[in-house]
Parts: sequence; structure tokens; C-alpha cells
Amino acid sequence: MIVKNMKMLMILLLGIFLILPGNTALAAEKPIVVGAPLSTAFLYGWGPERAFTLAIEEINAAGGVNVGGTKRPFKLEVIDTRDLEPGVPVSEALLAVEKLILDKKADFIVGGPVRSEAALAAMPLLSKYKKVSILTTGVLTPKYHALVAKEYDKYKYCFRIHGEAKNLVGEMFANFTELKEKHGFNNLFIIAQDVSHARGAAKVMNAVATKKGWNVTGVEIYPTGATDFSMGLLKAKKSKTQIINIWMDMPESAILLKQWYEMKIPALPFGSTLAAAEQPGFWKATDGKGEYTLCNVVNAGNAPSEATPWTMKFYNAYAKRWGVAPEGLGGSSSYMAIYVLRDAIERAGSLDSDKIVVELEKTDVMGVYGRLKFDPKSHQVIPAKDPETGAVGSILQWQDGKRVVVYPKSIAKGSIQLPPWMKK
Amino acid sequence: MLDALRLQPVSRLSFPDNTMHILIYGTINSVALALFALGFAMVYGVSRLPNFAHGALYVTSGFITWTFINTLELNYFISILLAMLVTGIIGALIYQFVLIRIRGMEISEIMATYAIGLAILEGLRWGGFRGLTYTLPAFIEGSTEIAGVSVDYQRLLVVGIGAAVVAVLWLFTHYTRIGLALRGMAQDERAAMMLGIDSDLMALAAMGFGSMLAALGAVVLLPLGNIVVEAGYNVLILAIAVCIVGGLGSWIGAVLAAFIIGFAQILTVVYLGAHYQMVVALLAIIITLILRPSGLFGLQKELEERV
Amino acid sequence: MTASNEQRRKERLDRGIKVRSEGIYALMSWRELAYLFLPRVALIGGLLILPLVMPSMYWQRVISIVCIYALLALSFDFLAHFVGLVSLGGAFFIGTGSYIAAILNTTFGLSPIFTIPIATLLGAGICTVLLLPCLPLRGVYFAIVTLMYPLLLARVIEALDILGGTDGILGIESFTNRWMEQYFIIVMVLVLLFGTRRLVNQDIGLVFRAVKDNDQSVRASGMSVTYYKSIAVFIASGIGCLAGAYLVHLYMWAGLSTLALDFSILPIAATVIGGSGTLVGPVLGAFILVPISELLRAFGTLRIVFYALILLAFIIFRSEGIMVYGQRKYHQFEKWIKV
Amino acid sequence: MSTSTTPLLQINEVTKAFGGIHALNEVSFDLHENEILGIIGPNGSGKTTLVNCITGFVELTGGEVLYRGKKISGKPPHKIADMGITRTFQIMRPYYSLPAYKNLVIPLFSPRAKRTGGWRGGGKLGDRNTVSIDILEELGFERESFVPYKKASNLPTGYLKRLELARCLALNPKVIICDEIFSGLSMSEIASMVPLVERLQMEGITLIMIEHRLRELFQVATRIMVLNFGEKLIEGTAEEVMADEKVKEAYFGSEEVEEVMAHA
Repeated sequence: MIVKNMKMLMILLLGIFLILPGNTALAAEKPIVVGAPLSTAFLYGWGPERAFTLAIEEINAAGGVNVGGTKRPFKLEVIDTRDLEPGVPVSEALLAVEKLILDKKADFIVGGPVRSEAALAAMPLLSKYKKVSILTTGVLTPKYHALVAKEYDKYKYCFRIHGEAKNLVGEMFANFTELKEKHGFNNLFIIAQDVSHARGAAKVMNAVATKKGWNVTGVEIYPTGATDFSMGLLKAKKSKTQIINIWMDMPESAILLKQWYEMKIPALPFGSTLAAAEQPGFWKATDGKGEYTLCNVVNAGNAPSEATPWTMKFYNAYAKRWGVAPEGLGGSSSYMAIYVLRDAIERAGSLDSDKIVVELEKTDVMGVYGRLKFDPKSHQVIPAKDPETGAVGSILQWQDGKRVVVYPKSIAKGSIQLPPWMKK
Repeated sequence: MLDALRLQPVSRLSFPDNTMHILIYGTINSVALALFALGFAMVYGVSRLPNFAHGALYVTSGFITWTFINTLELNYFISILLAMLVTGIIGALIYQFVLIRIRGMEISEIMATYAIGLAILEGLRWGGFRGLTYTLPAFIEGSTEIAGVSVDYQRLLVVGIGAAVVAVLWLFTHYTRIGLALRGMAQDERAAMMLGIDSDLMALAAMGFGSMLAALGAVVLLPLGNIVVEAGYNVLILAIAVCIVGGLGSWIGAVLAAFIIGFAQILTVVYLGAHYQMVVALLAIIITLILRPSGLFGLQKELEERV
Repeated sequence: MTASNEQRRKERLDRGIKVRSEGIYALMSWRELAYLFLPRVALIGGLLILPLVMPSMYWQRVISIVCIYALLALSFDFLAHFVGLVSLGGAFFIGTGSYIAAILNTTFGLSPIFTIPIATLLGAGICTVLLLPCLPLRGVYFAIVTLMYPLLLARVIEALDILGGTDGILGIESFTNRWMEQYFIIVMVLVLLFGTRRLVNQDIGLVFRAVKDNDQSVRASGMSVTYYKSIAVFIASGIGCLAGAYLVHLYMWAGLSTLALDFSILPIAATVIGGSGTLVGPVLGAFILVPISELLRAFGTLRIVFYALILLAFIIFRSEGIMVYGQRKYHQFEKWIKV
Repeated sequence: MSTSTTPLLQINEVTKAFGGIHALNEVSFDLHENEILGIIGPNGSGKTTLVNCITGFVELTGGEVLYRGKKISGKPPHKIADMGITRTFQIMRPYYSLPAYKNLVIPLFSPRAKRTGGWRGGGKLGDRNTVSIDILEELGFERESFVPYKKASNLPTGYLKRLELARCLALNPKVIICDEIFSGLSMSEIASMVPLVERLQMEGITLIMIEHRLRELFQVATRIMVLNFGEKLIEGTAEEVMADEKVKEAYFGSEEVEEVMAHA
């Protein structure tokens, strides 16, 4: 009996070897291959994947990309990097990027590894193979575009089309000043996840707040995977803070928000990249306990607003195509990355990386979340408060079951509400 | 006892007194750890099988309850019982078709159970249980104030159910036939076999009950947050931590070790800083293993675990 | 018309040189020489040709990753089967090796040719010193302590935000030319593989086996068991740190996820599939497991489920591993005889 | 039998308690150069515990062990063995996975063997395999036969006992403590072991023999000590011990005593 099993196992192995994946399908015109190494099992992975597919289908339907006269369609190649999973080495993600470049012959890399650590690690790889890459999701660390600025000629192929930690701090602080005038808030308590971009942002926020005269009543850093936040919330409550600034993208943030609601902490939870709180399903999941949570979804378009005529067009197209509204960080920025890429290719008239880099630096497109322009030195999208001048972020608040955009003023559809137990 | 607990550290907190808080949330944290670890301790205690699929069973039972409630619209209480039953059956099946063939080979057991855990977790993720919108409703809404510390009912319920589980487990293992057989197997497998206890059947029962305990832990603790596949890995590490500190094989040790680690974590959060929380748990394991490998209450087999 | 229910038994007869005696035999003909050395030559030749045969550069990169896991599997099998220390802490060796190589390269500016040997020796020293307190432990206890070491190191680096915190260390030099990068690791795998096989049969190797077999009687023979265990751990962690240092220069980056659980678990799976105790088995196991997980990449998240089920199938049906099964098949032929 | 001024080994009031139970209760005796001390006593009288205490496998609860006047009771077992005090195990502990002659390579690898050149090495240790085969041959393993090359796991008990002894010899020992080396052997095997022990004594090695087979022990031992319930009953020559009332009542009772006396 054992011998038979052995043969059966061998056949199984051979079978797998034979279906070595090779790209056989030859479209009419040679397609431009766009590689997307994403952690598809996570929100920040499958959201962008859907946005890329939507954008590519729209472009191909409109006839594809005019590369020096010939019309060539885009072709999307998504590979699961699993880099948001704990316990998975980054070499898995880098191997996925290399498979896209070497095996699938990708001309461009978009979306990029989702975890900051993996994205930073992929930079030298991209410069080695001279592949233009546009980061659209997950990576918030300011170190990314700082590196591009520092070693321009080595990392010039790396672009980032969505906001990073420093912009988020700026946007959030604008809201704090507004709250200060309206409700006289002056106390701030910061809770951050023990991840480098969150800790970095917490430090910056702490410095900016104290400089502007705010009283920072405490900073609490929780390790990834912590399941009890009672202590931090108690400290916040006892330090009579009015705002709790949360920098956390781990799923356990839902526990934090539920505990905040049950402990009736008289402070406004104001978070950035709160993955749990960005999804439309968050309301039903916490059966209402997520009321009044504010979260920064980095770019407009991930929540309903009229930043530009294109925002709602994208919002509805996404909802129609996938049956659910854009779910959070990465949706609108991925969609725009494809269009920005098409625009650059058509201007450059070829797929040569160096020409494309020059064209991308000249990008000026009125996109889903404002006018998209790249800083020529650091290849980071230029942020702004008004959609006319640059890329606009958006902060939404959960108000009785719906995500209402409250910032920036130019595209706001509502104002910040306070929980009942806070109103004196 | 209270004063012994209040160390005299340089407290960054300027608040006069949070011992009540430490006490309440320390207990809740410890009961949660105990619920994580009991299933693992029972399976290892009886059949010396390190069940590395424990975390996967914990998460699966969460998703099964969720599907019963949302897709089949069953009553919440019935779906909990059904979920525990189904998880117990899964645990038993794992033993019957996989572990029974490789019992005794230490490395293969660890590898096999880890592979099953991996397959279940990644299978769930592939099956669409992704994202953060899967949650279980709490049994009771609302929260109260105890001695100035606001605690929600669900957490108090956790403590209640935890205590009940420990009590039932104690009664079960001391007064029912199967319970006694399980304890016999735990102490000495060969002697138990000589008395006519079928070791495979008992191991099967242990695996079944262990999985049910994991499911019970999940159903009680998951409503506090949301059901996420990553929880499987964290739960496994914490369960191993508690079982080792308490002494592999003795589930009473696991309960007491859960309290030790639970309070240690809360104290580090208060006095050292929250981000050292995980470091403390891991440090507890390593130090216990080096000083007293068989744990605080484990069977002290001198030569067996130290040279 | 023999009755169908007569008993049949499988009889195994030695083949080739094994017929003469247990271990000592004289080679008398080319055929016997070939019988002995063919498998070894096939292994060495196969490994050396592999990169040239690979269809694309990507698959060559996969070969380097496979060699890293092969080194880890080799160090696990050496420790588990020949010294009796089941260590689930492969990631601890890789992590230490990578971080040391990264620091040497970024702060001291040493080129890979220097950082790798230094990282190997220094890393091995550090790992041995850190593992010293748990050497007296045995069996499951040692396994679980070593499982916790990399997790603790990762959490400490994360909490203290040292060594580049969760971002890791960037901007590390890679190898100058591609072929040197590729063949360096393959040659190291071969050298270390045959090195450990020879070491195990040397006198010191016998002492290791004695420590595994019966450490009380080793103590009675006037030798400190912890001393010899620490030598064995030094050798095994050296191999692990070498793999870690190479990984850093391969991907020009070192960070928290060099301490990931996969580096601990996959080598053990390779050992279980390859055949524990044969040292060559785990290397073959790695050469089977890692390419499979790459091939299955097309299936997305389902890939891990397949990979886990294949591993499970091997554990249940072929628990002794391919190499042991292969050796038995090679040295003996079986035929059914009537009882 | 020269008895130099300080005895080779002094055991002063050695006590060992396992959580309240006294396995050894203030046992004291001296061991002189080149003598064979027989230790007898009913099962559970603390004989093996005494061996473990002397060789450091178990920590003492009280008392001390002196070797040539120096205290050795706190030292780890491998240090004590390194000084030349070796022991065999009551339950034999060969390396089952290794062939017989390779079993001896391990003790020959020890620092003491390197220093003293192993048994009859005279300071310089030759190739370990040849030295181990010489030792085995001396202990009755026929050189040409395949016995030294067989795996330890399929050697008969007699050969395993000799392997234990060989392991001690490989360290060129000063003292060998034999823990029931005659038990479990057939009459012919015991007959061949007795001359072996006598030859070791002539080579200048001091022996402590713990035995239940009194007839062979009395042929070989120069002095006998009786242990009972962890206490030393009496110490002296074979005749004195036999004649003593307490010993008879505590240990012998059976008619075996008369029969042994007839022969002694």
C-alpha cells in the first residue's frame, strides 16, 4: 500500500511541475504588462487590486494606450506577496516583485509591496532592474520619499501617489485647531501602534502639538497584536484629554474603539489609517459602537465627496463594478496611478524607464482627489488642502451609519459631531 | 495581598491610585489567557500531543458561529453550542485521521499539527473570510462602574464564564468516568492502559474536548473585538506561553500561570509602558523554562528535562 | 491453482557492495566504484548545473532562496539527529547573521567578502552564548525555548526601536557579479553538506552522537555535556548565520522579518520530507518544498493550503522521508516470497 | 598492600535526603590505595545513592567526600571522573547506536585520556580505534572476531558489562566503582570476570564493588562494608562481617549465610 502512495505522490508532483506558468496568451497587440505585488488577503491589498482592474478595463475599453502611434492594451498581473501576514519573511515579497519583473516581464510595478518594510526593501531591487514603480497603498513612512530625494539617481524610478505620514499629521492638526476654536479643546492623548511609521507620526504630532501650545497629556505605544487597551484609555480619561489621536492599522483597533465606546471616554477618537474603521461594513460590525470615530483615509475618493467631478464618477463606477463602495486607503490612489501612467507613456511615446521618469515628473492631471503633481526631487505626490492646487486628503466621521467627509473644508459634506457624553 | 501587588516604581502616572484598575483588568486579562490555554493544556496533558492547530481551531469556531448567525439566521445561543460541537468534531477528526498514525514521533507531531493549522487558517482566508467586518455580537450590551473603574458587562461575563469553565472542568475530571480516565492517562499512559483505558479513545476525547474548549474561549472572547485570521497565530503563542509557565501537562498549572502572566502584562503596561507587554510574555516563558523546565506545577521529572 | 490466501512476505536482499559486509568493503571493479560514487557525483553535478539550466533569472533567484533554506535544514537536521537538540529557532540564527552582516556593511563599510565570514563566526558566537542557559534542557522544552528566541528578539528590536526598528537597515551592498552570487551559495551548500557528513563520522561526531544517545554516560566518562553541546550549537548556528548573512547581501536589506516564523518552520518541513538523519535528505527536501511553493504562487492564497497538505501527506504516508526510502531502494531490492 | 598515610578516598558523614526520606544517613568510611572494598546491603539500602554521591551525580545534603585530602563533593561529575574516579552503571548505559569499539572512542576523547594516554598508553594517545580495540581485547573481546564491530544494541549482557568496565579503563582510572557488575550474568561469565577484577587490582587500581553475589565478592574483596536503610552497620574483613549478629538478622536471615560460611 505504501508503494502505491509513493507513486501517487510522485504523479502529483510531476503534474504541478508541468504546468510551469508561461505567458502564452498573445493578444492582438503586445500588451503593456503592469505588475502589482499586493498582499491580496488584506483590505489594503484587494482594495487596490479592484481599483487597478477597474482603471485598466476602462482604459482598454477606450482603445488602450497610444505608444508612439500604436495602440497597446494594459495587462494586469497581480501576485500575492503575503507581506502583511506576521511571520512571513520579506524575501517572499521581494521574490514576488522579481517574479513580476523577470518571469512575467512586467514593464511597470504599481501598488508596490504593501508593508513599509517590504516597500523600502524593494527600492534597491527596482533600481537594479530599472523598473518604474508607483506606490499606491499601505506605505506611509516618510523615509520612502526621503530616500528618493537623498539618492536621486539610484532611486529615481520610485514614485508614491498617495499621502504619507507627515501630510496626515498636517491635515489632522488643521482639524485640531478648528476643534480648539469651536469647542475650546486643548488636551491631546496619542495612542500609536509599535510600527515605525506610526511611531514616527506620533513623535511628529507630539512635537507639533506642544509647539502650537496644545497640552499633550500622554503617549501610549501598543505592540502589534495587543488585545487589551483598557489601561491606555484609562490614562487618557484620567488625564482629561479631549482628543485621542490613534495611529493604528492592525485589526485589533476595533477592540480599542469598542472599549472606548463602552468605557464612555469623554474624548474624540481621531485616527489615521484605522483599517478597521474605514470599511463600509465597520458600522454593522460594531453594531453602532463605532459612532463618532474619525479616520483619515489619506486620499479623497475613498469616501463619498465632491473633491473633483471625477471623484463621484470613480466612486459610483467602483460601487457598480464591485458591488461595494471604495473601502479605504489605496482605492482612489491606485485608480489614478494607472491613468497617470497612461498619460506619461503617451507623452513619452515609449516604454523606456528613464523617459517615463522624466514624463512622470511633469505630470499634471486633475484626478479623483485633486490636481496630481509629483515633487520632481522626491517623487512624492504634492499634497494640498484645495483640490485645485494638489492631492487632497480626506477625513471622514461615522455619523449614524454613514461615512461623512468632514475635512478638507472645500469638499466637506458635514461637520464634526461630538458624542453625547462629551457635550457639557 | 493588595499591597504586595502595588510595587513602588517610579510611576509615570500622576494619579493617586489605580490598583482597582489593575485588579479588575488584570483578572479579565488572566481569565482570557486561561481560556486560550485550557484546550491546549488538556490535549497535551492527556496524550502528550502539542496541538499546534489550537489557534486555527479557535479562529475557525469564531467563523463557524458567524456563519450560523448570519447565513443560517439561527438563534445566537444555539449557534454557539453548534459551533462548539462542530469544532470538537473537527478536533476529533484531526486526531483520528492524522495524529493517530504519527503518535510518538515528536517532530512529526509538531509539524503535522502546524501544517493542519496553516491549511485551515489559509483556507479560511482563501474562502473569503477576509477583512475586518466579521464580528460576533456581545451577549449583553452596556457597561457599569465598579469602584470607579468602568467595565463592560461582556468582560464581566468573560470572568464569570471563565470561572465556570474551571469549576466544570474540575468537577468533570474528578467525578465523571471519562474525566477520571483522562486524568489517569495524563499521569501515566502505560498504567492507564493496563487498567483497560483505551489510550487512543481517550486521546480522541481529549482532542475533542480540547477543541471544544478552544471554541468556548473563542465564542466568549471574540465579541470583544473582531474575528481575524491572524488571531490564530497570536492565540497559539499565548497558549504555549501559559502552558509552559504552568507546567506542560497540568491544566491547573495553566490556570494559575494565566493569572501570573495576565497580571505581569497589566503591570508592565502600567509601569513600564505598553509596548513592552509582548516582551514580558515571551521573557516569562524563557526564564521559566531555564529555571524550572517542567513549569511551576508540572510533574517534576528531574532527569527527564534537565541533564 | 494455489490457494489465494497463502501468506506472502516481502524479502529484502542487499545489492551491490553492501552484500559483502556491514560497513567495510574493498572496491574491485569500475561498476562497484560507480555504484558507490554515482549518487554523490549526481548530487554535486546536479547542483552545479542547476543555475545554468534554469529558464529565467527569476528561477536562479529561487535557487539561491532554496539554498538558504537548505542550509537551515542541514543545521536543523545536524542538531536534531546527531546531537539530540531539536531546535525550532532557525529564524534566530538567520536573524543574528543578517543583522551582524548589515551592521558590518553599513557602519564599517566592509564588502560582502569580509562581512559574511565575520558575521558567520560572530553570529555563531552570540547565538551559542545566548542559548547557553537552555542547553541542559531536553526534548520538547528545548524546542519550545528556541521557538521563542526569535520572537523575543523581534519584539525587543521593535520595542527599543534599535537596529532600524521595524523599517530595518537599508542600502546594503550586493554581490558584484551575478554568477559569483549564485555559485557562492551553491558551493557553500555542497561544502557544508559533505563537511557535516564527514564531521559526524569523526571522533568529535561520535561524541555528539553519544551525547544524544546517553548523556549520563558521557558525563561519567569525564566530559562536560554542556561543553560539547555548545560546540555543536556553535557549528549549527554558524551555518544558519552564514545563510542569514548571504540573504542580506542578496536582497540588500535586513529587518525584523529575517526573524520570521517561516525560517524556523520550513527547514523542519524540508527535513521531515527529505528524511531526518541523512543530512542530504533535508537538502533535497528544501529543493522540493521551496520550488513547489513558488510554482503554486499562481494560485494566490490557496498556495499555502496546497503546500501544507503536501507536507501533511509526506508526514503521514512517507514519515521516514524520501532519502531514507531512496537509500533503502538503492541498496536493496525487494521481492515477494511465499511463506 | 601499602596503606599510605592519607587514605585515597575519605567519605565523612555523607547524608542524602530526597525530600524527607533519608537515603543515606551519615555514612563514613575510608578507601585505601589498591584495595577492593565490597559494599553489600539489602535492596534500597542506599548503595547506588552512595555511588551517585561519590561521583557527583547527585548533590549531598550533608557531609563531604575527600579525594587525597581534597574536597570533591561539590564538583560536577565530569570533573570528578577527570580526576580518575570512574564508575559503571547498575543499568548499563552503552551507546546503543554505535559499534562496540566506537563506544570506547568517546571516553578516549576525554581530556583525562588525552593527558594520560588512555589505558597502558603511557602518556601518548595513539589512534583511538586501535587503542579501543586493545582495551576490548584485554577485557575478553576476541580481536579477530566480528564482536568488537557489532552494534552495542545486539551485544549480549556479558559483553555489555565488560564494555562498561572498558569505558572506565579508557580513562586510565585511579578508582573504579563497580555497581553490581556480576548481576545478570551466567555462571561461566562471572567465572571469567573474577580474574579480570584481580588483574585490575594488580595493575594498581582501587575498586569499590557493590554486589549481591557474595561468594564471588568474598573471593575478591579485601574489606566488606554493610549498608542497611542508609546507615553503615559494620565494616571489616569478610569473616568479621559474617559473624556479626546485627548483619545476620538485618540482611541474611536465610540459610545462605551458613552455606557461604562453609566455603569462605
